[in-house]
Amino acid sequence: MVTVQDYAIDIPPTWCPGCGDFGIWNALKRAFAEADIAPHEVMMVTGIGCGSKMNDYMHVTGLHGLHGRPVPIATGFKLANQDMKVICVHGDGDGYGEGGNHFLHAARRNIGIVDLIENNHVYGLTKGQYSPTSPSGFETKTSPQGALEKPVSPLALAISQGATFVARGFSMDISRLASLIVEALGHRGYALIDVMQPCVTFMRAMSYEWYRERRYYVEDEDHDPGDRMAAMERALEFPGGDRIPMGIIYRTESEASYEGKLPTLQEKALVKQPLQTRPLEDYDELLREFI
Amino acid sequence: MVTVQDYAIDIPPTWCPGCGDFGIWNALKRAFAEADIAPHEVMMVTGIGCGSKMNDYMHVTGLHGLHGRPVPIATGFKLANQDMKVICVHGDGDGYGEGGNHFLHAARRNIGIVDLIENNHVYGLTKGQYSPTSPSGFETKTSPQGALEKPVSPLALAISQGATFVARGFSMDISRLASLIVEALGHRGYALIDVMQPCVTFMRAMSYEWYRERRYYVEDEDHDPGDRMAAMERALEFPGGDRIPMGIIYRTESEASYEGKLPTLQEKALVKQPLQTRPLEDYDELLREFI
Amino acid sequence: MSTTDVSFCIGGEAGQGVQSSGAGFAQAMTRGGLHVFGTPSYYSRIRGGHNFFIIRVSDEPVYAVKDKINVLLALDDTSVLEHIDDLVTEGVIVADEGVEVPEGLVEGRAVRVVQAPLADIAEEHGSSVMMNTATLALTAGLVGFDLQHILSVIADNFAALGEDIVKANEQVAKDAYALAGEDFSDISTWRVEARQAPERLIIDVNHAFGMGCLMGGCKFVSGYPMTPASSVLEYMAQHADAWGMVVKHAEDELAAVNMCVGAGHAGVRAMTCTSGGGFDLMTEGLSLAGMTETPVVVYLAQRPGPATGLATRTAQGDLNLALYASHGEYPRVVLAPHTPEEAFRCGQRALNIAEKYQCVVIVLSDNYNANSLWSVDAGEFDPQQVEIDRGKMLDEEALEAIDVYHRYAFTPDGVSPRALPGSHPQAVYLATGNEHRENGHITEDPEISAAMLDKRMRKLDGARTEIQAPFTYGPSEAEITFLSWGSSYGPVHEAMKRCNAGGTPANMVHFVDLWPFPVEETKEILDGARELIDVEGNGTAQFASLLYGQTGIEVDKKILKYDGRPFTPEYIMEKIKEA
Amino acid sequence: MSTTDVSFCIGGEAGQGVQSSGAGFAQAMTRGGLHVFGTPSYYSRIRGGHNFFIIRVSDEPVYAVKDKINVLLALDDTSVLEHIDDLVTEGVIVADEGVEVPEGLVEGRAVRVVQAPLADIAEEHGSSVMMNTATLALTAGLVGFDLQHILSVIADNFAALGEDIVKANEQVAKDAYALAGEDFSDISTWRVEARQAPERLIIDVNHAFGMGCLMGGCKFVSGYPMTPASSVLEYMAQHADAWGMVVKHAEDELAAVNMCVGAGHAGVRAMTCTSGGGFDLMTEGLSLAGMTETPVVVYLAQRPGPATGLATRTAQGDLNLALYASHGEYPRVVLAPHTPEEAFRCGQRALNIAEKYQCVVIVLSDNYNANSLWSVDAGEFDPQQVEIDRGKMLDEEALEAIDVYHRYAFTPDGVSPRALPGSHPQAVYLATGNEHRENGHITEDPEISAAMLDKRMRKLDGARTEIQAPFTYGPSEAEITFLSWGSSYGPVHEAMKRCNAGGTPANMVHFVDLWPFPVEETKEILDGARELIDVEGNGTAQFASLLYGQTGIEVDKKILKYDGRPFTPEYIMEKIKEA
Ligand SMILES: Cc1ncc(C[n+]2csc(CCOP(=O)(O)OP(=O)(O)O)c2C)c(N)n1
Ligand SMILES: Cc1ncc(C[n+]2csc(CCOP(=O)(O)OP(=O)(O)O)c2C)c(N)n1
Ligand code: SF4
Ligand code: SF4
Ligand SMILES: [Mg+2]
Ligand SMILES: [Mg+2]
Repeated sequence: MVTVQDYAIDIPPTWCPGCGDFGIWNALKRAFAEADIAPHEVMMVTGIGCGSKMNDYMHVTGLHGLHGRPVPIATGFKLANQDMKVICVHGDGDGYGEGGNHFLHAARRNIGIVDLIENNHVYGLTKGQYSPTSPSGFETKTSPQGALEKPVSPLALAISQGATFVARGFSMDISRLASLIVEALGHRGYALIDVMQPCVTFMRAMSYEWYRERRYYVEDEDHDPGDRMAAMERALEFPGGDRIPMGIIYRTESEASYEGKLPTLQEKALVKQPLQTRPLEDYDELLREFI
Repeated sequence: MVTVQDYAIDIPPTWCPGCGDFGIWNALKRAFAEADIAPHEVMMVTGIGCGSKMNDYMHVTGLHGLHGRPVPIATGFKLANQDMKVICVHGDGDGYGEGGNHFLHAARRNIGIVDLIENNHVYGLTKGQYSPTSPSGFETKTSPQGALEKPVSPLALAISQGATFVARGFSMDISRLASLIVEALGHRGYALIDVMQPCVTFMRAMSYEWYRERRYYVEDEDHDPGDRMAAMERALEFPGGDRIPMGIIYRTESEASYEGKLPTLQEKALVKQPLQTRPLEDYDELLREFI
Repeated sequence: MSTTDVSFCIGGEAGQGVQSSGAGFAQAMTRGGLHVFGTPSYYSRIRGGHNFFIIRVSDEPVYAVKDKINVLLALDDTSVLEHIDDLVTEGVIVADEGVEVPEGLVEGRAVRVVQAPLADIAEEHGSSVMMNTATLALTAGLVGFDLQHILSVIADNFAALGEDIVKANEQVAKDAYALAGEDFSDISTWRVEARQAPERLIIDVNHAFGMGCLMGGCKFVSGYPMTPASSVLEYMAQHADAWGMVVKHAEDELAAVNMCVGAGHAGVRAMTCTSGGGFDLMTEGLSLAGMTETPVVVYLAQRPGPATGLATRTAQGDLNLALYASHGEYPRVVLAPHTPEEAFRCGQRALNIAEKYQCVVIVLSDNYNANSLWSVDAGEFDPQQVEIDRGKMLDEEALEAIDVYHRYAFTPDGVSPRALPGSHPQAVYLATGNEHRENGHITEDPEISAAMLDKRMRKLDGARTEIQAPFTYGPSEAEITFLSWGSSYGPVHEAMKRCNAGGTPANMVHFVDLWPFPVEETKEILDGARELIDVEGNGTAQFASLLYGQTGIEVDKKILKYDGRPFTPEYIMEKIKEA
Repeated sequence: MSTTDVSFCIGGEAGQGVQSSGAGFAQAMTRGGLHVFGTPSYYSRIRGGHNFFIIRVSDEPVYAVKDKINVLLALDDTSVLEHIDDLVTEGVIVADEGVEVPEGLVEGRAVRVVQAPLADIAEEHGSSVMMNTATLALTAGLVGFDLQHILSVIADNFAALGEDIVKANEQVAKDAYALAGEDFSDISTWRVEARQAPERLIIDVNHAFGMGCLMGGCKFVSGYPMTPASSVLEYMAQHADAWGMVVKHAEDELAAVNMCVGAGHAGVRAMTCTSGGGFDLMTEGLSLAGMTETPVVVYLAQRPGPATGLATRTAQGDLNLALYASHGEYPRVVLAPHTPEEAFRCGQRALNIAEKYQCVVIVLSDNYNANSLWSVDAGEFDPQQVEIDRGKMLDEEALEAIDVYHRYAFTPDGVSPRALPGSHPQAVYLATGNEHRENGHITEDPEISAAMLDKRMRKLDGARTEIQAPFTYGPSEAEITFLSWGSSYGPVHEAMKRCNAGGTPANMVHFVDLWPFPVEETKEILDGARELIDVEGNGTAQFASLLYGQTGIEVDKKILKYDGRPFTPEYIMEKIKEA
C-alpha cells in the first residue's frame, strides 16, 4: 500500500504561510495514496508559477517545464508512456493564459491526463498582476484601474469543447479535493479540475472565508453530471454569479481517450516497444515506395 | 457613397475555381459598400492561409500578418486607431488552431474587431491536412486513419467566454453574409462570424450541396439572440449534429468594448494624440517619483 | 562529359499536375537505369500561377539542373512563353494541339515543335486530365525511351485509384507513344535509352530524412504543417501505424515541440519538423530540452524569410537561427545534409547524437532539398547498416545496484546516465527548466549553477567526436576552392566540374556538419587554398561569418543568392567571371 | 579614494520587506546628498529564502557594490550567519535583540554588535512590521546620518497607507535613532553625513528606460509579466491614464509582440518588454515587424537561461539571441544601456531609430540592471533635452501631391516614406509578411524579392550613423584594457580604478551600442591596446565572438561569470591575478 509518506521529501515548500497551495499539496499526496499509485507510477508535469513548484516539494516523478506548456509536455509524455498516470499541476495564468490554446485542444482531444489548475485568480510568482481569471475591476500593478476583461470561464470552455470530465475543487476541502483527484485519475481521457486556491499575498479579496461562503457541491444539489446542458448551466454560474459550484460538474465515460484510439498503442506503451518495431527484412518495403 | 468598385484591384484571386473564398470576397466588398465604409476607413488584418490572402485581392487597407496572429495584430491596431473599422479575416486553422488562444481572450476582452473565420474545415494552403474544425474521421495526409479529435466548437466557445456577438454565415449566401458583416461592423466589441466555406480541392465531403442541405437561419426559427443559454444550445448543434445554425446566434449591445473602457481613448484615437501628451513642465512630476 | 545529358521541363498551371507528372517521369527514368535529378518550382497557391518541374537525366550521376533545357513539355500556353528561351539549339517543344505555340516566337529559332492531339487521346480512353500521361509518353517516344517504364510507373502510381484508371492511362500512354514513331521520328537530336543499372530510389531529402528517422528508431513525431517541412510530418504520419510510431499533428508549434520534450523525456526517440516561423515558436521549448537534457531532433526546412517571405521558395537564411536560437546557453548539434543518402544517415545520426549527448540536434534543410528528386543507389539506404546507440542508459539492474539515483550527476564528459521515468522506483526524479542540483531539484546556488552549465556544455566535447570533417571534391591542388554547405552542394559541384573542364583547376569543400564546428579539420583542409569562394543562399553570408569566427579564415569572394531560387551552375560560373 | 565609502547590507527573509527597506534607505541617503548604488539579491519565491540588499554610499559616484560591507542590518538570524564573513574589520551588526548573534561567531572577530529592542519600539508605536524602520533609523543614528531624510522618506513612502502609519513609523524612527546617541555612540568607525548636493534621482535601469520611453512619445505598450522585465510593464501601466498611453497586459508574449506590430503599424510608438523565454516566443512577431518595416521596440531583460534558469538572478547570456533571433534576415538595432541615464536616453533613441529606419530595436538589459538603484543627477533626465524624430512620414498634403503612394518604394537609403493607414484615401495599401512589391502586394518575382531584401538591409547604413562609439574610461595608455558591455560596466569600472590605484595602468572600453557594430571606431580605439580583457556574464564569451567576427580583434583574456550573480570588482581583480 502506498502511503502519503512515500511522497515525502525533505524540501520544504517556499509558499507563503497560509497559501492555498499547501492544501493542494496535501490533497495530491492523499489522492495518490488513496489511489495506491507509487511515486514512480505517476508523472507530474508542472508549469511555472508558485503552485507549479509542486513537484519540487514531493518525491514524485516530475517535469517542471515552461510557463504555459505543461499540457503539451504531458501529452507527449502520455503518448510515449501510457502506463503512467500523468497529471498536470499549474496555475491559472499558466493554464488559461499562456497555455490557453493547449487547454482548448486538450479538452477536445480527450488525451488521458489530469489537468489540475491552481486557480488563485492572480499571478503569484511574478508578484501580483491580474490573471485571466481575475474578476473584472481587480486592481493590480498591470491593471491599476482594475482589470477590464471578463474572466475566463474554464469549466464552460471545457464543456463546450467536448471535455469528458470537468470538475472544480477547493484547496481547503482537502479530502473532497483528494477524492476528486482520485476520480480524475481513474477517468479515461482529459480530466479538468479547476481548484479554487486562496493566495493570501496577492489576492486578499478572495480569501478562505470568501470561498467558503460561496462554494457548494453540486452533488448536494441533485445535479446530474451526465447532463451536458445542465453542466453548462452550472459551469456558467461562476465566474459571474455569487455561488461557486464544486465537485464533478460534467462526466462521461463513454468516450475513448486519444491514446486509446491509436493503433500503435493498443498493446503496449510506446516506450516499451522496441525501437525498430519490425524485422529488418521488412524495411525493404520502405525502399520500395521510392523505386 | 462607397461602392463595391471602390474595393476593386487588378490582382485576380488565385483561389481554385469554385472556392468558397470567392463568395466571402464578394460579401466583404458588398458589406463595406452597404455600410458605406471607404477602403481607407477599414483595416483588414489577415493571417496565413488560402483565404487569408483576401486583402491582397482588394483595394483596402490591409495587414497580411502571420499564421495565427491576426487577432492580436488587429487588437493592437484597434487600440492605436479606434476610428477605423478593424476586421480580421482568416482560416479555421489560423483562427482556431494556431491562434486559438487569441480567439479565446479576444472573446472575453470584447475588443472592437470583427473576426471573420473562413471555416473550410481543412488546411487549404498547406495542401489538405486536417484542421481543428475537421470532422472526426476525416482522412488527410496527417490523419491517414481519420482525425481522432472532436472538432472545435467555435460558437460555443465564444459564448462561453462572454463574447457579445456570435454569428455564422455561409459563403454561398452572399447577401445574407454581407448583412451579417454589416451587423458585425456596427457592433460594439468583439464580433465573431464563423463562415462555412467549401474547399473544393481538399474538403470535397463538405460541398456546397452538403452545406445547403444542412444550414438554416436561426432567425427563421424564432430564436432569441439575446438569450445566452438558448444561443448556447444552438451553438452546440454544430459541429456534432446534422443541422447547421446560421445567422446571429448571440448578441448583446449592453456591454462596452475594451477600447471604450480605456480613459486614454475617451476623446481621440491614440494615433491622433500628440506623442507628448502633456506640457513639458509636467514631466518633472515623473522625476519627482524617484527623488 | 557524359554522352547522355538531357533536361526536360514540364510546365503548367498550379492544379494541372505538374508535380505528379514530373515525379512520375523522374521515376520512370530512374527505373530505366538513368541517373536523374529533378527539381520543381512552385507558387504559393493551390491553383493558377506557373509551375514547372525540371528533370535532368544522364548516364553519370547528376546533382543539379542546368539553366538550359532540351525538351519542354508544355501543358499550357504560358509554359511555352516562359520557357522557350531556355531551350538549347534543336530543343523540342511537346504540347497538345490546343496549346498555343505562337509562330512569331518559334520563327528564327532552332526549335522543333511537336504538337499532337494529346487531349483527344486522353479523352478517348479516359478524361482530359490524362493529357499529362499522353505528354510524358509522347516525349518518351521522341527520345526513344522504353515505354515499359512509363507503363510500370502508371501501374504503380494509379493503382490506388482503381484498375480502370490504370487501364485508361496505359492506353493513353501507348497511343501517344506510338505517335512518336509514326509522325515525329527523328525529331529529337537526343536519345535517352533505358539501360541496366543497379536498383535506384528516386527520392528527395525530406523523405530520405524521414526514412532515416524511421529506421533509426524514431517513435514519436509531433509537428505542425509548414512548407517545406510538411512532407516529413506526412510521411511519418502515413507510416505511423504500420511501423509502431505515434505521429501527432498538433495545434501549433509550441505544442509540437513541447510534446517532443515530453516524449523524449519519457524515453522514446522524438522528432519534430518545421520551417523558420514555426521554428521561432519552438525556440523556447528547445531551451527546455537543453536545460532538462532531453534528446530532441528538429528538422528545420528553410525557406526565404523573414515572416512568411516566399513560402514555396528556397533559401539558406536560417543558419544563424539554428546556431544561436533560444535564450541562454546550451549544447546543440547542427547538421545540414546535402543529398538524400546523407539525409537518410543524418536521421539516424541525429537520433543517436540526441540520445548519446542528451541534447538538441537540429537538421537544417531547405525547400530546394525538400522537393528535389535524386536517383540514389538502393544500397545507400541499407537497413542492415543502421546503428542505434542510445548512450548511457540505466536499466533495472543498474538501478538496483546504485544507492540513490541522480539524474543530473556531474560526470567527466557531462553526460549523466539516464534512467527512464517510471522504469523503476529508483527512477523517481524531477526534471526542471530551472537550474537544479544533481538530483534534479531546483537550486539557486551559484557554484552549482555554474557547474551545471559547465557540465551541460562539456557534452559538446563528446558531440565533437561525432562531427564529420567537411567533404572535399575535386583535385587537391586548385586555383579556386569553393565553400558550400547544405543544399548548394549540387550546383557548386557542377560548377566545379565545369571550371575544371574549362581549364581552371577548382575544388570544393562542402560542410554537412556545422556545429560543433570542425575547426581543426577545416583549417587543415583549407591550408594552402588559393582563392576561397563562398557560395550560399542568403544575403549576409552567414556561413562565411561562422567560418571566420571559428577559424579566422576569410573567404576571398562570396557568391550569394537570395531571390528564393536555388543556385544553378550557370549562375555560379557567371558570378566567378564577374570578379 | 573617497573619504566616505560605506556599504550597508540589509538581510532578511523573502516577505520581510528587504526590498522596500533597501530602496527606502537608498532614497534617504540620496536625499542626504550622497552618491548611492544599491543592489538586491532575491530568491525566486514569494516567502522565505534569504534575500538581501546592499547599499553603498560615497561622496563620489559609485557604480558597483564591493564584496565587503561595513554595516549589516540583520532582520533575521540567517542574515547574521550569511553575512558576518562579509564584514570589514570594525564592521557593525545592527539587529533587534531577538535576533540570534552567536557568541562563537563573533568571538575573535573585529566585529561590533549593536542589538537593541527594535521590535519592542516598533510594537510600542505601531506593529512589529515596523522593525525595519527601527533598524534603518538606528543605523542612520550610528553613522551620524541626519534623521530628517529618513523621516521624509517615511512621510512620502507610507503616505498611501494613511497618516496613522506615517506617524507611527516616524515615532519608531525617532526612538530608534535616539538609541544610537544614547547607547551606542562611537560604535561606528564610519560617519555618513548628509550634505548639500544637486538634486538626484534614485532609480534603476528599468524605470529609467520606462521614463525615457514615456517622455520619448511611447504611446502603446503590450507585454506579459516576466522577471526581470515586469517593472517596465508595470511602470508604463501605472502611468498610462495620466500620460496618454495604452498599456496592455496580454494573454501571452505572442499576443504582446503582435499587438505592438499592429499598433506600430497604425502609427503609434510601440514597445514591449520581456525576458529570454518570452523573447523566444516573440521572435516570429519580430520577423513580421522586420518584413513589414514596422517600428517596434523590445526591451529584453536578461536572466540566466536556458528555460526558466535562475528566474530572479542575472546574466548576459542573450546577446547572440538579440543579434540573430528570428528566421530570415532583417535589419535590427541592438542597444545595451549600462546606467539609468543611458537607459533613459536609450528609450528615446530606440523609439526614434525604430521609426526613422522602420525597424526593430532591441534594448538589452538584465536583472542586475533592472534592480540596481543608482543616484543620478536630475539634470540627466531633462525633459527639455528629449528629441523626437519620426523619420520620413507623409502627411495629407504630401499625399495629395503624389500620384500613387507606394508604401515600399525603393529608395537610395532603403527607407520608404510612411503614410499611416487611415490617414488619407491615398494611404490605402497592403502590408504583408510575404515578400512584396513596392505597392505592398505579394510577389514571388525573383528580382523584386532580392531587391527588397537589399532595400531593407540598406537601412542599416542609416542606422549605423546613429550608433555611438564605445565609451572609453581611464588613461589613454594602459597595460590592461578592459572590454565590457551592458551591465558589467559598474564592476569593471571599479576594477579599473583599483588597477590604476594599485599601480597597474588600466583603461576600459565599454559598449552600449552593439548592432550595427561600430567597427571602425572600435578598431581605432583598440589600436595599440596591450592586453585586452573581456568581461561578460555568460559562459561562451558572446561579445568576444562578436568583436572578433566584426573586427578580427582577439581578446587576450576572458573573465566570464555565469552563476547568476553580478560581477563584483573583487571577482574581476582576483581573476586578473589568476592569469
Ligand atoms: C514565457 C514566460 N512568460 C512569462 C514568465 C513569467 N512568469 C512566471 S510565473 C508567471 C505567472 C504565474 O501565474 P500563475 O500561472 O497563475 O501561477 P501562480 O504563481 O499564481 O501559482 C509568469 C508570468 C515565464 N516564466 N515564461
Ligand atoms: C507559424 C506557422 N506555422 C505554419 C505555417 C504554415 N501554414 C500556412 S497556411 C496554414 C494553414 C492554413 O489553414 P487555414 O488557416 O484553415 O486556412 P486555409 O488555407 O484553409 O484558408 C499553415 C499551417 C505558417 N505559415 N506559419
Ligand atoms: S504569492 Fe500567493 S500563490 Fe504564491 S506562495 Fe504566496 S500565497 Fe501562495
Ligand atoms: S485549396 Fe480549398 S480553400 Fe484553398 S483556394 Fe483551393 S478551394 Fe479554396
Ligand atoms: Mg495564479
Ligand atoms: Mg481552413
